[in-house]
Amino acid sequence: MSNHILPIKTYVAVFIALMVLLAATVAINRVSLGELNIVAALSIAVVKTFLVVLFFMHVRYSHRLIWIFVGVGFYWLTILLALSMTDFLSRTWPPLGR
Amino acid sequence: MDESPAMLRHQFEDASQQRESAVLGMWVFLATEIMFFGGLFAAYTAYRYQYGAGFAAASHHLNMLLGAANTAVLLTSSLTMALAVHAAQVGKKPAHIAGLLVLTMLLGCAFLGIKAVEYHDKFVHHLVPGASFVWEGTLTRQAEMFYYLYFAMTGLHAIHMLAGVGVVLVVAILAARGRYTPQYHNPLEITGLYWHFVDIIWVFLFPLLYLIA
Amino acid sequence: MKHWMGFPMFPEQASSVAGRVDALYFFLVAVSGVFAILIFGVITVFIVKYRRRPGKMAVASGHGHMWLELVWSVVPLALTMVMFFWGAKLFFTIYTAPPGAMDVFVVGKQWMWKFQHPEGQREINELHIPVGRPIKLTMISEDVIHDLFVPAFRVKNDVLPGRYTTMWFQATRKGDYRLFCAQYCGTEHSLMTGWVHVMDPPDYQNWLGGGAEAGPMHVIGGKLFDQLGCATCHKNDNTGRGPTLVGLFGSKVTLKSGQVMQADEDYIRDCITKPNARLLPNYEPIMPTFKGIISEEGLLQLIAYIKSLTPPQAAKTGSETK
Amino acid sequence: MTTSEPTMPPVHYLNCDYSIRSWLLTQDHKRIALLFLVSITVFFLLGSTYAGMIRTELLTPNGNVVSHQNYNKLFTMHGLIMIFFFLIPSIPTVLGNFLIPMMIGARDLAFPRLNLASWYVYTLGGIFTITAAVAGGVDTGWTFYTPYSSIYSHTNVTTMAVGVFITGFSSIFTGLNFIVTIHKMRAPGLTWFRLPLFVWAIYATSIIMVLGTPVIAITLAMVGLERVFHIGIFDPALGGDPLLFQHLFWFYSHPAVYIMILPSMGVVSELIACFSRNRIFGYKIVAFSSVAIAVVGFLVWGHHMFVSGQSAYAGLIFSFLSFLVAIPSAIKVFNWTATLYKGSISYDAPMLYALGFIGLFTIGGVTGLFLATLGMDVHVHDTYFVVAHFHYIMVGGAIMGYMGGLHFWWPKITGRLYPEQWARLAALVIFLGFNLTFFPQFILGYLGMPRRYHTYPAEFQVLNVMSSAGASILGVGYMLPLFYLLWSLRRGPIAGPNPWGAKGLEWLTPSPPPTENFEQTPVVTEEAYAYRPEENASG
Repeated sequence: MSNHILPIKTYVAVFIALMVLLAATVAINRVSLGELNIVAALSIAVVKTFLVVLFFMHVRYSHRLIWIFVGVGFYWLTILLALSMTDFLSRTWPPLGR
Repeated sequence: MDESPAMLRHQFEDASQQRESAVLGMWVFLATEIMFFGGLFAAYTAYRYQYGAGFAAASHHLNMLLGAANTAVLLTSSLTMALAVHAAQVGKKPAHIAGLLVLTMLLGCAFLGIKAVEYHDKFVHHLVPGASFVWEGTLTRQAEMFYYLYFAMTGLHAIHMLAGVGVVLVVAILAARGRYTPQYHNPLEITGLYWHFVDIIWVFLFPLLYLIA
Repeated sequence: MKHWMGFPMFPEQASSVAGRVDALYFFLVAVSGVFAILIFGVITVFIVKYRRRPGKMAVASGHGHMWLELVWSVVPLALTMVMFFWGAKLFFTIYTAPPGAMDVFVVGKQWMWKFQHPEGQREINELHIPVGRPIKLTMISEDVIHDLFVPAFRVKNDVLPGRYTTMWFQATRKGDYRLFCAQYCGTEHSLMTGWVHVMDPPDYQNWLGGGAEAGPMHVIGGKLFDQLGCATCHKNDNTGRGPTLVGLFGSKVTLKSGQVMQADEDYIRDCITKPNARLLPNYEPIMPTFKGIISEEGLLQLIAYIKSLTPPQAAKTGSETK
Repeated sequence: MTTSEPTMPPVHYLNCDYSIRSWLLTQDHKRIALLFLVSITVFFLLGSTYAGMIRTELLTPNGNVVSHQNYNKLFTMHGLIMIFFFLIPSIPTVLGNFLIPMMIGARDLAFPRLNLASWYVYTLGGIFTITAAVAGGVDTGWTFYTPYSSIYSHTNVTTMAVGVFITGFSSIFTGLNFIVTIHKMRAPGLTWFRLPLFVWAIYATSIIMVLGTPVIAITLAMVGLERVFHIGIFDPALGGDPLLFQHLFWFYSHPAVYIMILPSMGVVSELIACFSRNRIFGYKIVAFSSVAIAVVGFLVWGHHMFVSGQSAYAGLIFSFLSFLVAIPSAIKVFNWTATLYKGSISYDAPMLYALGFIGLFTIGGVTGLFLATLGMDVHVHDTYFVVAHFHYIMVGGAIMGYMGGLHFWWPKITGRLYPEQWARLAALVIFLGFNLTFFPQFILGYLGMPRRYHTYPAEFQVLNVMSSAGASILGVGYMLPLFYLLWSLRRGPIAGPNPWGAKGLEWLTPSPPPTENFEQTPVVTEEAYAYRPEENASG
């Protein structure tokens, strides 16, 4: 974990990118894409998260251990969502067997 | 070592061990926080899958502009927070660091203010789940579930914001007293991590709640 | 109960799956037993043989052996996979009712079981069924979660509020068997028990003939249908403000949202209790909700009536006994 | 062992300050461990009292001791207190707190104030629980299933939920502290593969605490909100889905079983190694299996819901994953057994507990396979088979490990030895009493006796009487250590730094240790459990 110091212009650039992405989210929402709307909105949110985590939170310049714990948090959330959805998604499937 | 020994707690060997522990501790805590919100995200996912139409209808009653404005406010506050940490890293004057923190705090308060306006609006329009919930249209139950999740998720987020504003206030006072130097600014750094995290939660709440096409 | 030296050891086998469940049970007991005895035996030998004695030092067992670790990882894994597939296959059988099963409808409430036969007979905490015939239970709760459990049949399933669950069994022996509520449901949970009476088919027919002044379930449901005024909109010739219900049951329905749903018991129940969640194209959302107006039994009777509007050969799931 | 008579160190963490303030505001991990020891013992006695009343009631099938509702409250309070206020904190907060810094050669945990806060938070949660109990108890079952808990129960569900919610944060604080401490505070030379296996086990446990606990916290918060404001996130009458509650509940509560058992596995590794004078066979595999259990343990919760109305397809997935989690547990048992091979085994009380653990855990583990098998679970689900299974894991496993560890490190904690013969007797009584209590329940379960039944059909009485008889023996077994351990505080022989001749950094300091644990930070040059250094040197 180095005490890496980023130049101010990096912070500003990230901030501008975040604002552009915010505008993009709102803009895309105006267009009706059906199921793709949510995909697009969440993809943008993920990109924003990456920007904040990597630069504002300095993870890009942190020890690998920090990377692991960042990953672990999101991975466990995925477990919770994915495995509980196995139930909700498949409840109306045709019955097993025969 | 050049750190002030008063800042080094007895269980640590040196300042870098102390700093790394503090940062790791905060990240572990944030992993906990992800799962804390995770329960609500799971509920949201399950119900949105089942009640898509009702969620969309209910979402239209949220003020998308206010939501977007709040996102912008929070992202800006993240910038000022990052700059405050940066200022401490490069050894700016205490007033400079404290100023950025106060700015962060004010932006946080602005967020909460806008949120309060929205909440008030929902109260006025009887969109608070419970006995007083009134829904003009079909799919009442689904809309109520949406608003329940809306209040639960944004409410939990707002509680985190309130806590964040409080902590930033304390850190700002300490910063103004010149406690943070390029060698030692652990409390400031981990407060920053927390602040950014709360920001990220909102980055997801905004599209999930406000932008249901 | 099979006994051993006066102790009850084993429940009666009285359904078509009981023997298969018990076979799996014995397999599991055997595997567990072999492993347990192996481990206990080896430990006993070691702690006796290598007990601490003066002047005798331990000989370090080294850093482990890869092949040994592999063997005792892979062998249990293989055995558990046998358990998984065997258990899953049996679960398919227990889970999926055979076509042509006889329907019985179950409503659970704190703290009693209410059963209703398609012929109209109702009973509380007792269930009369014929031997040798698959019985499909369609179950719902009026309040909290219950669970219908018949140990002699080796089946159980939770009974949920707001949604039908099903289970089935085929009794193979005449007799009286206990039924329990297996999901904790409040103060008198342990009193929510009863009996399943398995009878010879002729006896069952006699028993059926004994009661039910009101007639079969679908007839009661038809009366309810008229009383509630459903027929003013849902006309059989499809000229009403609502869609006709003739031929609905078992068909595929395309909703306004584009979603395609199978018109099963749950679908019909949802249409009655939350009509606006199931809007159809070409129809106005004018149907009021009947939630709280019709009891769970009434809903089951209405469903029986709506089912009876579909010719038996067209229905894919469930079946009438007449 | 030393030949000269051991003496007490003149100044140690216990006698450095006697004021109450010095205890209540202490940041010393060792003193906080003792605070926890006292607290969890109080809750253990409370939970045991409930258990005793349950078994008394079940002596007869007619329910003639307490009312239906009081019986329901008994098993609910028994479960809640034993799980949230005894089993989950037991080994981590007492032995973990005391030992982790010493085992890794640190002066304290990374965050001593957070550690103290953890005890206060636990105590606050405990106060809510006691309040709920005194105000009339809770009758929902420890599982809080909705809609019973959220709408139908008229008992103190909200107070209790608040208690569990708060206590959850104690768990999170403790877990977080251990994770950071183990990552960042290890002594020079102490690499991951030189750590005692207890440290690995506590690390894996901490991961579960940190990632699982928040989910139950938010879930119980939602139940509380539903009760107070009548909004229906889980209420089917208002569009909610009660199965969502079960998913969220078991997402934590299944891994919580591993919070209880993993630390015991860690203790058992230490005990087996010390009392057979051998390095743990397959050290790395045992270490990794702890982490594997922690990770895979999060993927299996749906096996609590095979007959709940959950989709059968989800059931298939969860059944498959449940079998996978059995493998690392089995591997541990095999490796412990192999460790005994060619050892120099002594039968001191901690070792008896460790051997008891292996036996009972094996039975608990293999019966878990029955429950993971879909077609089998349908019959035994929610019967006494399940009750027996999880008591074999939690009492036969977790508590045996806790007792073994408490005896093993008692000389380190107090500086005095417990009376060995009494301790062996107690271990034996507990083992026998336990089996008599819970083995008949497997048979009861297969016969079809549902759990949580106040009254039951008469044909189940014989087995229930056996079980209650066993419980009385078990009760005596648990009382014995309470007396002789207290006795040993004043009268026990002076232990000296290392009465067992054990390896590990904690045995290098005096007993009881000084506040700073070590005079100088130790430097580690060898692997854990180097009971035969010359063997290791040669290969």
